[in-house]
Amino acid sequence: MPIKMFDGNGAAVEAIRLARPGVIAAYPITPQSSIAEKLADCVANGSIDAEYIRVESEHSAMSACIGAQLTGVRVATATASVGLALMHEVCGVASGCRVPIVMPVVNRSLVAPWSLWCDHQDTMAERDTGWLQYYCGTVQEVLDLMLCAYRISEHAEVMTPSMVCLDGFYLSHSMQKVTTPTDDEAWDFVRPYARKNMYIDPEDVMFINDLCPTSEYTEMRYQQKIGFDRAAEVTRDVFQEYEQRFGRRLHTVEPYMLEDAEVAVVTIGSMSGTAKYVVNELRANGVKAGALRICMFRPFPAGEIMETLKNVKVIGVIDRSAGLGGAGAPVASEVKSAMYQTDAKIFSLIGGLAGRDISDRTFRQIFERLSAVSRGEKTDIDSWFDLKENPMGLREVDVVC
Amino acid sequence: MKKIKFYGIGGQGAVTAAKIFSEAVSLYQNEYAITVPAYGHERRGAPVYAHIIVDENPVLLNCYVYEPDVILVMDDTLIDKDVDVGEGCTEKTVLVLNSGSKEMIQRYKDTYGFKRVYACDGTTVAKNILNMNIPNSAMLGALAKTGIVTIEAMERAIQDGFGKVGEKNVNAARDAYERTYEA
Amino acid sequence: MKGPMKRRILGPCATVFTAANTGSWRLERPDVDTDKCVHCGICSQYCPVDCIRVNKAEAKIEFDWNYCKGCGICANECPKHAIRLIEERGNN
Amino acid sequence: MLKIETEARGAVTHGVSSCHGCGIELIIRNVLEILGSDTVFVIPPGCAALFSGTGPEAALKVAGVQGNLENSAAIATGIAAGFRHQGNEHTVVTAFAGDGATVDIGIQALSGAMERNENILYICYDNEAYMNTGIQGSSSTPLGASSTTTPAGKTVGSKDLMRIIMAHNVPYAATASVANLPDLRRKVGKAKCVKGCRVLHIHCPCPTGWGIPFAKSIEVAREGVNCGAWVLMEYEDGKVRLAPKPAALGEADKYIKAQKRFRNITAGQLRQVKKNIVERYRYLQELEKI
Repeated sequence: MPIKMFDGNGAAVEAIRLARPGVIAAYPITPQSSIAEKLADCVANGSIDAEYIRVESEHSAMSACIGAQLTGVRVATATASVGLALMHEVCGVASGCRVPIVMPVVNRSLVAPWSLWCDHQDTMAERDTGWLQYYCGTVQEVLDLMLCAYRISEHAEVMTPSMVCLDGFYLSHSMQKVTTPTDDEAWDFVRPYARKNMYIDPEDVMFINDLCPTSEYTEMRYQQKIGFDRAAEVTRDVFQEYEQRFGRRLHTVEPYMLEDAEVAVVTIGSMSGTAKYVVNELRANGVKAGALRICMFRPFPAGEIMETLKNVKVIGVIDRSAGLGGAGAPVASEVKSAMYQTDAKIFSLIGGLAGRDISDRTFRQIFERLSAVSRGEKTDIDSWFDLKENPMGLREVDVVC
Repeated sequence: MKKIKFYGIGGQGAVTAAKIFSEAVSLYQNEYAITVPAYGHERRGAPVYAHIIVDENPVLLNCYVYEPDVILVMDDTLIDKDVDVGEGCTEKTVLVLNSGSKEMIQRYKDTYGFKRVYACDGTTVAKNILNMNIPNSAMLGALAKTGIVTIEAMERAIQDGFGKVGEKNVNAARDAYERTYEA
Repeated sequence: MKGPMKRRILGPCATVFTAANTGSWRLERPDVDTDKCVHCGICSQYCPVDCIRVNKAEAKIEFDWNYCKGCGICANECPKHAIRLIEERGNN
Repeated sequence: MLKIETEARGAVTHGVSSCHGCGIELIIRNVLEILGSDTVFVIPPGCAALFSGTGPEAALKVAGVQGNLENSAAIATGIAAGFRHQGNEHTVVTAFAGDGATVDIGIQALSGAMERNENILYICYDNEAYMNTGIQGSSSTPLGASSTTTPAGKTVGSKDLMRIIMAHNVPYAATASVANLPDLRRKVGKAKCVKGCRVLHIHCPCPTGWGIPFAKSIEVAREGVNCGAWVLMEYEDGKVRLAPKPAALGEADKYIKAQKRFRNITAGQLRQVKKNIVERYRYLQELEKI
């Protein structure tokens, strides 16, 4: 299998190229722009045989993709941050109409304040829009998860779109070595697109997405819930097949040194490698530390998380989004609810917002605090980490009274 | 594991250089690398950074470089631009500096305490060979002088990365490599 | 040979072409004065529900009372003032 | 796929729950009769959404999708692209949207589609307010007209959609009126045969929203055309043509006074309305000469 250099955006484009979309509608936004650009390049140079629609907004990008895929072709788009927020309304149309679009989302914080850098608030804000969500740990995984997402989303009993989330800059612009399948191998795995549910065809008429009466809406949503239930099983099957074909193991959740761990962190996205690095370090020093990475966030793998974390007494769940007003940030709330029958101490730890680096040093500090709880020296630990002193006083100005 | 940081000014190709360097070690030296560029608004003329971590094994760390083993400075005027290129550096940190000025090189040593400095006037090399003021390929050649990557691996990655103008840039890298000296 | 097969469609879509009985909305109904009517067809052309037919053979105007809402556009548009609205009483 | 439970003469069911005397029914029937079955409809929420169907029940015999209020042009764009990729350039992909979904919230998507010259037919039926949701004012609502969000009468005039369209240099655009169906049908037929982005702007009174008797909706529309409040025109290959031309512009008083929505119009506003009508007509006449 060829080894190539890609940054995360390049890997997403490579996966899209391998899946042979017929229509591409994309709007550039930092840090996704190079996806929109490279897709345009691919169409211009003939490596993708598709109609490229230079849409005027993300809202139109998703709208055009829905229209196009309903005619029976695979589509491609990508977005980030406020672009995803602008798409929000139509994301619900894609999922509700069971249009299995696969979309890379380059994670970037939402405004305000304005920021160009990575956090997960953009996709976390979409967690209940009826899309499957996978969070990549490496550039290799961007390619792998994108390819798998086509199979999972388009499965006849799933028929639910996917967001493949990659951290802005940490993955989108990080050049890494990637093993890729050949075009034929990938095509044999992804398979041609086939319309399996609703479609727009002048010769076989139906009218899609008309007003749904109250007497049917609940059932339509329940259908989606069943799609999610199946997606959890189908994801495992597809990951297994992927491993058999290409030799790379993918995870819905990835436990790391958890068997005998006394303290553990739960991570999501690109920070996860750094967590493992620090776990290795701590293990070398005799600390029983572990880590769990969540890759599949929707459907949420509550059972597996419960199973892998059941022996850990102190757990810090790290969210790269603030979860304002919530009982813990999004990932932490989910983990807590998955673990409600255990007596583990679970802390919601918030940081890494807007590209603030989550370094090895940060993880060392987090593990120290978790260990302190484990030793009984502390009962609670700060929920926001790497916070500046005096955050309320960032702007102190003289005013005329 | 080696941690490297590139400093440059928007338009000099520092981020591209980081990606090419990653490719050189990953594809042509059988190692692994991650690069994390720190972007701001895309502007020519503003300082830019890139963080690179290289290892024989797949790199787990995915964060910035705080204690660099090697730093590459694409433009010696950065010292006057409120950029602390000495941040996190120790006596062991190797500096690769694009400068043709002995005074400037001395200022870098005095200001930040670098003990090992590789210098090369990459800008002049770029002007002579590429006929333009983009010193990134030349400075990648200079970086090879430190031994962190072979010049052969770097040349192959430059050839891939620069496409049609690959050969010219390879020449710039080779020329700069040969001119680079330990100051 | 494949026979007819049931297939489940997930999500919202309309697949049965049908009609509401909008005739039940009628409070008034058009009544044609056959002496004045010249069978020009303008009433039919401007009927929003498309429920008027000009039967030239029998020289009469036919309404589909299942759908006529009694809006009165036919009466208003008739160049010969051959249609008037009369009070609706029961069916037909 | 489509199961015919109740037959209809055309592609539109006879029993649709649009209001008494609503002109949209006429427009949609005539449009589909000209376009034929090789047509796909994109309908946003609004009065026209009654033709999307409800639950399992469809009101049209053509394939379609109900979009959101602002993305009709974008969905149509995607459908056309999907067809084109599969070698189908013959199906007429038609967006059928109201004034709110066009000149207000949908103008961005429409502008994008016009700029890219997407191969779609965009039809705006203009009843000059958000009628379906209870007569809220839109940017098509005329000066002096009351709506539930301009209860005292609108203090500014309406957007000139045709001039916005013309600024995009589309290959074909036209206005039409529900009061002149032969002309409307001719323009739909012309638009059908043009490749690229075609836009039809069709005037259509709302008896409820305008405060006119159901029976008079065609008559009032005709008055609008006669006085120049609604100008019938075509824009083709960069040329403007007023067609069909009224013999002479009538006075707007009759048109305005027939409608209860103008009950709060001031004398000054009425003068302004009449002045605007005359000036816009003269302007269009000048354009026609270019």
